[in-house]
Amino acid sequence: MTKSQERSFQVLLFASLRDQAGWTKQRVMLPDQDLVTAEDVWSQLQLGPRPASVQIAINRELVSPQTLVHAGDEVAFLPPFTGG
Amino acid sequence: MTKSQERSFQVLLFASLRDQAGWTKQRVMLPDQDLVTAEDVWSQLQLGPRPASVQIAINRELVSPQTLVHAGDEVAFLPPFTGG
Amino acid sequence: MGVMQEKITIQLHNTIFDPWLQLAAWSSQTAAAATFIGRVREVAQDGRPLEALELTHYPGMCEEIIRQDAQRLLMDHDASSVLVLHRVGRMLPSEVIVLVAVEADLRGPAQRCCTALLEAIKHQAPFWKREWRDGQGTWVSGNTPL
Amino acid sequence: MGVMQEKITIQLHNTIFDPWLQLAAWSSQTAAAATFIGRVREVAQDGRPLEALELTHYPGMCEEIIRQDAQRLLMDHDASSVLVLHRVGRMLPSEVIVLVAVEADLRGPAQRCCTALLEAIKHQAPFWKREWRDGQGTWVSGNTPL
Repeated sequence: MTKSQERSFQVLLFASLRDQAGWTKQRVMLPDQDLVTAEDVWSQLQLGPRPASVQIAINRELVSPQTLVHAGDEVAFLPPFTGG
Repeated sequence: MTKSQERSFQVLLFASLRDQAGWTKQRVMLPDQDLVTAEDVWSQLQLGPRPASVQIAINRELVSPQTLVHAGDEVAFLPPFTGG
Repeated sequence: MGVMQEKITIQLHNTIFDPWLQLAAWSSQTAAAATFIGRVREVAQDGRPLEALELTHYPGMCEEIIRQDAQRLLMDHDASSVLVLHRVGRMLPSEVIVLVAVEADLRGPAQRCCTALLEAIKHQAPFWKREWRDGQGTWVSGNTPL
Repeated sequence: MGVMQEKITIQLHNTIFDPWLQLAAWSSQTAAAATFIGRVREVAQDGRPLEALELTHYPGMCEEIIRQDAQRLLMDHDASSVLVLHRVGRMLPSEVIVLVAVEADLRGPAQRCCTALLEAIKHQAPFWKREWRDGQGTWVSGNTPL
């Protein structure tokens, strides 16, 4: 594992958020000292305030916005589901 | 139509009632003057008191025991249903 | 497709039928379809192995009661079409006794109408089951619990 | 028959499938089976004709969420087996999007588990629909009413 992979995590967007942001997947560096929450990650994406309906998953499990993000995590922002 | 058909009706039994009575279908004469109810028909079959669970149909529609029977009717006694 | 689907189809079969072939032939392009299929159990109501199940019905009245129930429930639930296939006569364990299918524009109406129609058939249609074992027939006294 | 049926089968398909053939291959001799089949509507949510429906999902998470829901609901309702087939990708009107089937020893558990699992898939599984018309895609904002 390279140094950058050790200190980075993946961000995924889906559906309308992809259109809004113009991308699907992004690798983001963790800051050296600070703790980073899922909500912090959203803020850095500069997509405006997070709609209450947008849920967050870390490593494919739904989490609260205050959950800490660790190196190697997969952080996903999920618009309301419309399957079935 | 013969005279006997004019003044008679049909009685049908189903399921356990057939076993109990030993027959399936019977043609019964209406008395000349008296009014006859579905309950009267049951009494004449001599199968004991009618269990509350045995329903009565005249001409294939459920009726109350007090419903009058007319010449040409089809009177059926129906144990509890167990289909489906 | 091509042929207009009848709103209500009710058939009593005295021989075995394949439920999935019947459904494939009946189904339309409607958005929601709920179906229920009931089969003969391997055991009798007393828990002992069952050899065969015999189903007696009141011809004419039986189909008419189911048709009335289907008509009423289709309207009550705003569903668009109903299929009911019911076996009569002698059946072996695992054979299909009853098939109920309902199509509707929405899932709730399809599911609720299907459930309600199955209960109506069980409680209002003049069918009687007899369980057979060792050449002995026993009339079934009530429906299985819901 | 012959082959032991898996308790829980979940498959995402990116091409069209025949729901009745899938059910025929999956179904066992269990006494009760409830199924639901949902198809793409002819019209979009705004009532205008729909050209195509596109379904995006979160691979891995989607299957896992459905599996967890199926496992929990199977236990809650005392059902014996579950089949979920769900389309992803581009679909045309009348194509099957979702198939949910549940087998149980009794009709109530089969029906209730099937209904509950469909709702769980609609509300908890990461799928997103986009409606296409005149080369324009519009993300669907919510589920159809129950």
